[in-house]
Amino acid sequence: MKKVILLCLSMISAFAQSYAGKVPLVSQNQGVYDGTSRLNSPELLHNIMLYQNWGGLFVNLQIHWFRTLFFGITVGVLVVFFLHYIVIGPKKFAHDGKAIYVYNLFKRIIHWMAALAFVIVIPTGFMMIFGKELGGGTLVLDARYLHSIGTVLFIVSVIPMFLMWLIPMLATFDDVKWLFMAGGYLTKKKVVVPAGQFNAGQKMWFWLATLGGFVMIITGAAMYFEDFDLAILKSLNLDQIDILRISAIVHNFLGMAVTALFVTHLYMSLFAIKGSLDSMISGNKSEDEVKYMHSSFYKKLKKEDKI
Amino acid sequence: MSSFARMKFYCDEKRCIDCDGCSVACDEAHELPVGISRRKVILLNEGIEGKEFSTSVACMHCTDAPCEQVCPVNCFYIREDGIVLHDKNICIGCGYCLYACPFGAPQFPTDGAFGTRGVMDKCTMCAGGPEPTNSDAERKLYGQNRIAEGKVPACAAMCSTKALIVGDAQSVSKIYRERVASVGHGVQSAPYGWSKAYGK
Amino acid sequence: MQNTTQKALSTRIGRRSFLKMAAVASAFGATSAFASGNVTRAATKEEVKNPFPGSKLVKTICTSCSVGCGVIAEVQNGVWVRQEVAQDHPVSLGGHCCKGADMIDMVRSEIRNKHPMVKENGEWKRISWDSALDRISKKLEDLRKTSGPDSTMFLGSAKFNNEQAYYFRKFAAMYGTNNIDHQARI
Amino acid sequence: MANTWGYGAMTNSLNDIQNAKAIIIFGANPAVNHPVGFRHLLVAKERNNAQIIVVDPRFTRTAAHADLYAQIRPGTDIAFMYGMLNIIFKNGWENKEFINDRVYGMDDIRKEAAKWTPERVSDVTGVSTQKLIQITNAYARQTPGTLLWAMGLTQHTIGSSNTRIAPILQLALGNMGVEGGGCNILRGHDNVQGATDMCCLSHTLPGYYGLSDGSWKYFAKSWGVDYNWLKGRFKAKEWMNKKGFTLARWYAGVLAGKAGEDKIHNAGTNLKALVVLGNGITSIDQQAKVKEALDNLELIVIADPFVNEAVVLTDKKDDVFLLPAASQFETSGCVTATNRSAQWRSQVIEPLYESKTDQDLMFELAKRLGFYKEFTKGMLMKENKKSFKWPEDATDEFARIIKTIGFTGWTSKRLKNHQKNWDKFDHVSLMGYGPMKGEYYGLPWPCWTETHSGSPVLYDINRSVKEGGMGFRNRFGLMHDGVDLLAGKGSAPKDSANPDGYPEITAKNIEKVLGITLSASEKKRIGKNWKVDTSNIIAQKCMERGMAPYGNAKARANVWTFPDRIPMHREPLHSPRQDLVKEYPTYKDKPNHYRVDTRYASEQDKEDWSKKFPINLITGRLVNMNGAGVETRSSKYLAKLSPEMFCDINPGLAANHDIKNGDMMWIHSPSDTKIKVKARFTYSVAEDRVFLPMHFAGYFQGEDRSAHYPKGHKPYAVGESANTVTNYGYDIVTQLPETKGGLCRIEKA
Repeated sequence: MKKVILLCLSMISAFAQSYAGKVPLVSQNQGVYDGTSRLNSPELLHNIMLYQNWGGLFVNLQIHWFRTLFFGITVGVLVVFFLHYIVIGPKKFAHDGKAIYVYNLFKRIIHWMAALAFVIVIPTGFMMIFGKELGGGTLVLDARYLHSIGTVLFIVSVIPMFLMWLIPMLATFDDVKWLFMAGGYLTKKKVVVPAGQFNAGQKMWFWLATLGGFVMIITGAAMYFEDFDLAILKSLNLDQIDILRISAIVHNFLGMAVTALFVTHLYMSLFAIKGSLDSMISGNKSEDEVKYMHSSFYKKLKKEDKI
Repeated sequence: MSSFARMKFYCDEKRCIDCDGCSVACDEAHELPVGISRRKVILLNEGIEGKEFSTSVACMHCTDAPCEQVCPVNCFYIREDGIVLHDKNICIGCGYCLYACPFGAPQFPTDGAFGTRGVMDKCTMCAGGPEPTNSDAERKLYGQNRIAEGKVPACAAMCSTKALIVGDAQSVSKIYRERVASVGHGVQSAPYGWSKAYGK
Repeated sequence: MQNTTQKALSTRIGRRSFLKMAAVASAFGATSAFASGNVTRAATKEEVKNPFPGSKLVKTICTSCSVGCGVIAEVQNGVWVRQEVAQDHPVSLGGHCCKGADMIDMVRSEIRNKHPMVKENGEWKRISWDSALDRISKKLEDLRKTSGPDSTMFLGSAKFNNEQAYYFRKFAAMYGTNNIDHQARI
Repeated sequence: MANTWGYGAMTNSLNDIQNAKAIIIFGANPAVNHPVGFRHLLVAKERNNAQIIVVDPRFTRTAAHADLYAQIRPGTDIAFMYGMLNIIFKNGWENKEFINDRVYGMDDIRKEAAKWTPERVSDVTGVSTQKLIQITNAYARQTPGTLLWAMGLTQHTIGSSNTRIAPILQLALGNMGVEGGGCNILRGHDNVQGATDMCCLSHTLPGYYGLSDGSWKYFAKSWGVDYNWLKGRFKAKEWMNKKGFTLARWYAGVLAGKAGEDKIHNAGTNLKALVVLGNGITSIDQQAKVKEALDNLELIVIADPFVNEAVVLTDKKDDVFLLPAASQFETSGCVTATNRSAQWRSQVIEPLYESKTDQDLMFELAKRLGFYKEFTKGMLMKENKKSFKWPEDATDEFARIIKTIGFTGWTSKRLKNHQKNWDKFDHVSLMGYGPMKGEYYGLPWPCWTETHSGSPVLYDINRSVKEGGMGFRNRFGLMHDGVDLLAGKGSAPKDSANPDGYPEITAKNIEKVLGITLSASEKKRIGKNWKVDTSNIIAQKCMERGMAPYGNAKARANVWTFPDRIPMHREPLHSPRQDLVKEYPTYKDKPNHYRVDTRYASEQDKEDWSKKFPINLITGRLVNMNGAGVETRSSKYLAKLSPEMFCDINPGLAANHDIKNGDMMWIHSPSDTKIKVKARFTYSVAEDRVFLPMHFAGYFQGEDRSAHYPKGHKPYAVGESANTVTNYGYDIVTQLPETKGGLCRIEKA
C-alpha cells in the first residue's frame, strides 16, 4: 500500500512542475504572516509535491522498523547480558584495599541528575513508542509531558557533564586495544585491561550521551515546538515539515543507540562489576578495580604518587 | 472495503477562487480556536499569468491513511465509508500523523501550561468522533456531526463556486467526469493530491 | 496495513457499523444534494437526532455583498445557534465566501457595541438610551434653530434594508435638508 | 447609465451570465468581491466555452481564471473601449439593425472611435495592440456577450463617462436586452441597489424622482403630509430643490472657510452635526480631511453594531455619541440584490444587548424632534389603519408610491412568499415553477403591477411586457436635433399592441397611444402620468396592451446634457503620463458641485505630479473583508486571514527602493499625507503601481490610535486606512472619488 503511495508521486511531481515552472514562488502569506502556523502556508502544497523526499521514508520507518528495532535491540541487549551473566559472570574486585577517590561530589551530583533524567526519559520514550499496548490516552500523554520535563533535567546536567569529562574522554591508543579485547569481559579471568580513567566503552557511552544527547535535544525540541521560525533552518532549504520528519527519524535511531548503551551501562554498573555502583555513591573506587580495569590510569596515578 | 462507498473530497482547481469560504465555514461550524485551521486554501504562483491557481486542502480521508498507520497509540479509526477519524481521548499529541500526512492536515492547538501542545485536531468530514452522536461531549471535542444529521459537510456545502465537492466516490467521479467533459473546462489532470490520497 | 484497519474497524466501529449517509454538494444538482442511490439509506431517528432540540430554521439573506446569498439560521430559544446551508437558494446554491460563511459571528461577536456611549472630556461613558436620545435631539434642535437644518449631514448605509433606507431619506426630508447620502457614492 | 437608456442598474442577473458566450470584465474583481456570483461565470465558461476577458490594472483572482487578460493603466478604460469600437466598426462586427432601430447618436461614437487606432490606444492604455485586437476579436465575434464592471470603472473623474462608454460598446454589438448579454454592474454592499433605489441620496427622492417641486408635492401627498409643512421644514424653498452634500465630500462642508479649503454653498452655514447610521466613513477618500472635519463638528452621532472607526479617528472630546445598532439579522425587511431583485430578510433573533434597530432609532428621534406623526403616517394610509406593523407596512408604502422603477408589485406578501419558496426557481432563468409559476425570483424591478412577473432582463423585446419585456425608456423627449428618439419600426416588445416606438404614457396620451378608451371613473382616478399614477390604471392598461408604461424609445449614445456629450478620454487629475495630460486634459473647475466648488484643471495643472509621485496607486477589496471592514475585522476567523494592513508591491519595484518582503514602508500622497504599511511581494501588480486594500482603520499616518477605542471593543485587526493616501479628484457628474488611479511615492520605513 505504501508502495502505491510512493509510486504515484512521479506523476504528481511532473504535474506539479508544469504548474510551478521556473518562476520563483511568491506565497500568499509571505509578509503578512498570520501568527498561526507556518505549516498552513503555501509550503503545504509544496509538501504534497515533495512528499516522497522524507514523508514516505518516515512513514515506512515508523510502520515497519522503529517499533521492531526498539523491541529487538532492547530485548537483544538484555538477552546478551543475561547470557553473559550466566556464562561469564560478574567481575569481582577486592574492596578491602585502598580506596581511590575518583569522583568528587559535584561530579556525582551531575551524574545522578543525568541518571535521573535518563530514568525518566527512556521509559517514557518507550511508553510512547509502545503506546498502542498501553492504550494511549492520559497515561501516555502524561508520559509525553514527563518526557519533556526529563529533557529539561537532562539539559541541565549534560552540559556540565560534557565539560567536566571532556578531556579524560578523549580517545587514546588504549581504546583500540580495549576494543580488540572487548574490554576483557569475554573471559572469566581477571585480565589487565588497557584503559585510562575511562575505558573505551565508557567513552562511547559518554559521547553518545552528550553529543548524541545534544542532537536528541535539538530534534526533540523541533518536534516539541513544531512551529518555529529560525533563519538558520531556512538556509537548509528544507520545508518545515521535512525538518520535523528528519528530526523524528534521527531521534528514533539515536534513541535506539542510547537505549542500548544505557542498558549496557546499567548492567556494567549494577551486575557486571560488583560494587562499582559504590564509586558513584561514595566517590571511591577500589584500588583493585582500578588496577585491572583502568590500568593506564592506575599507572599514571602511581607515577604521580597519588596512591 | 468496497470502493463505491468511499467518501472523498475533491477540489477543482479550475473553479477554486481562493475565497476561503470553506476554511471559514469550517472554523465557524465547529467553533475552532483561532490557532487551528482544519481546512485551508492555498494560493500558488500569485500574479503569474497562466500559472496562478489555488486549492483547498484538509484531511483527504485517504485510502490507507498513513496517519492511521504511523500512530503510536492507535487513536485512528476508519469508518466503513472511508472517513478517517480519531479519538482525542487516546491521542497523545505526538505529531507523527502530521509528519506522515502529505496534506498537513493534523493540527495541534497549544493549550495547557507553558504552551504545551495538546492533542491532535483535524477535519472529521463533519462526522464527529467516537462519543455518542450529537452529544455535547462530541460537539465540544470534534465539532458538529453533520453526517449523522444527513447534512453535507460545511466546507463543501458552502463552497462559493462548488469547486470543493464531497461525497461517495461514484458521485464525485461523476461530477468530475462531467466537468472534464464540459467544453470550457480545458484538459484536466487529476487535482492536487488526488492520487496521493486515493491511489490512481 | 489492511490488518490494522480491519482491527481498528472491528474494535471501534461498533455503533457505527453502518453507513450514515453520503452527500454530494454539487453544482449540477444541488437540489439532489442528498444523493440517493445504493450508497445511502434513510437514517434512523436516533441518528438524525437534532443536536439542537426544538430549534427552528429562519431563512434570511447574507449581508456581505450584493449577490444576495441565502442564509438559513438555526435558532433555539431565541439564540442563533448554528448557521445552516441554504442549499436550495436559486442564486447561491448554499455557497458562501468566507464573509458569508461567518455571518453568525457578526451577530455573536464579543466586541459588539452593547450600550449607548458618549465621549465626555475625551473619555467614553456609558449612558442610557433615553438620555442619549434626549441629548442628541436637543442638540440637533438647537442647531436646527440657530444654523438651519442644512447644518446637519445624514449618512445612511447600504446595509439598511429597503424600508430603513426609505425611511432614512424621509427622515432627512422631514428634518429639512438634502444633505443625505450613502455608500453608493464611494 | 441611466442617461443612456433609462435605468442605472444591472440589466441582467448573475444567473443569466450562465447564458453568455463571452464575458468581459472592466474594473471588477468578482472572484474576490462576489465569489458566489463568480460561479455563474465559471459555469458559462464550462458549458458555453465562454471566454472570460479581464481588463484590469492588477492581475486579480478573477484574472487568474480568465482566458485573456490585459493589464491596463488605471483610468484609461475609455481609450481601451474606443479601441475596441474602432476595430469593431472597421470590421463591420457591429449589429447594424440594432443600432438603427434602438440607438441614437452612434454616428458620433463612430467618429470618435475612428481616432482611436490600436497604436494610439496602446500608447495611452499600456496594452499592446495585439492584445487589444485579440480581445476585441474574442469578445465582439461571440454573441451574446456580457460586460461586467464595478468600482474600477466608476471611481474616476471620468467615471460617469466610463459608465456610458461600456453600454455604448454593448449597444454597438447588440448585446442589450438579450439573455446572456447586458451591462452588469456588480454592486458592492448587500443593499447598495436598494438604498440607491430608495435614494438615500442627496440629489433625488426615493425612486429617482428628482428634487423638483412636482416630486416634492407628489411625495408630500403620498406621505400624507401637507406640502407647505414639508416646505416649512426647510430653510427656504430653494434648498428643497438643490442637491445636498455627498458622502464623498461632506467634510468640505465642515472645513469651508479655512485656508486652502474649497468654497461651499450650503444655505449660509457650515455643517455642524453629523448623523451616521451604519456607514463606515473611514473608507472614504481623503481621510486626513475627514479627521479634521470630525474634529471640527459640534455633534457626532454614530449608530453601528460595531465601533465605527470614525470615533477612533477623531480627537473630538465631547458630544460624540456611539449608539449600539442592531445588526441586519435582528430586524427584517427586504433587500435588493445587484440584479434588482428583492429578497426578504427575516429577523433571526431579537436585538442583542441594549441595541436598537435603525428604524426604532429614527422613530425615537422623530418623536423628540416633533415629527413622528408625519413621519409614520405613510404606513397607515393604504388601509387607513390606526397603527402600523414594521416592516410590512413600510414595504407596502413604498410599493404604493414608487412607480418610476416599477415597485408596485413589491408587496411584502409577495416578497415573503418568494422567500418561503425560494427552492422553486430555475437556476439559470430564475423563472418560478409550481406555485411560483409565472414569477421571476425576487421580482426584479420594474415589476409593474401586483401580478407582474418582474423583469429579469432589462430592455428585452423578445418577451412580452407582461413577462418582463420592454424597450428602452422614453426619458429624454421625443426628438433631438431633428432625430426621432422613439424606437424604430417593429422593435417593440413581443405581443405589443403597438409594434413600433411609442412615448411614455400619460393621462393625456393614454387613449391614443394604447388605442383604448377609458371609462369615466377611470378617467377620474387616473394620475397625471405613469410616474405618479397611484391608481395604477396606466400600468394595468399597459399590461393588457403589452406595452411598457415608460414608452419605447432609443437608447442614446450622445447625452447632450452632460459635460461630455459622448464619452471622452481625459487623464486623471494626477496622471503618470504628463505628456498625455496636454492632449487629454481634464474638465474645467466646477463650482457648486453638490454644494462645493471642486477643482479639476487647477489641480491637474498645479504641477507635474508624476515627478514627485511616480507610482500609480490602486485600491480594492480583499475577499475576507467588507467595506470599511470593521464588521469583518471584528470576526476572529476573518481577521486571521489578513491580520495586518499591507501593500502589494512588485518585487522589482521594491528592490529599487531597498524594500524587502515584510518590511514596513511609507506611502506618500500628493495631498501631503502618508501611511506606514507592510510590504507584501506579489507579481499581481506591475512595477509602476502598488495596490492597497481599503478595509483597515485604527492607525492614522503611522500613529496607533488603539487607545481611542472604547475598552473591549477593538477589532481583532487594525491598520492604516488606504484612503488616507488616495488622491483628490471627483467624478464630474456623480462626485464619486477618484480612488482608483492616483499617484504616490514610496520609501522604506
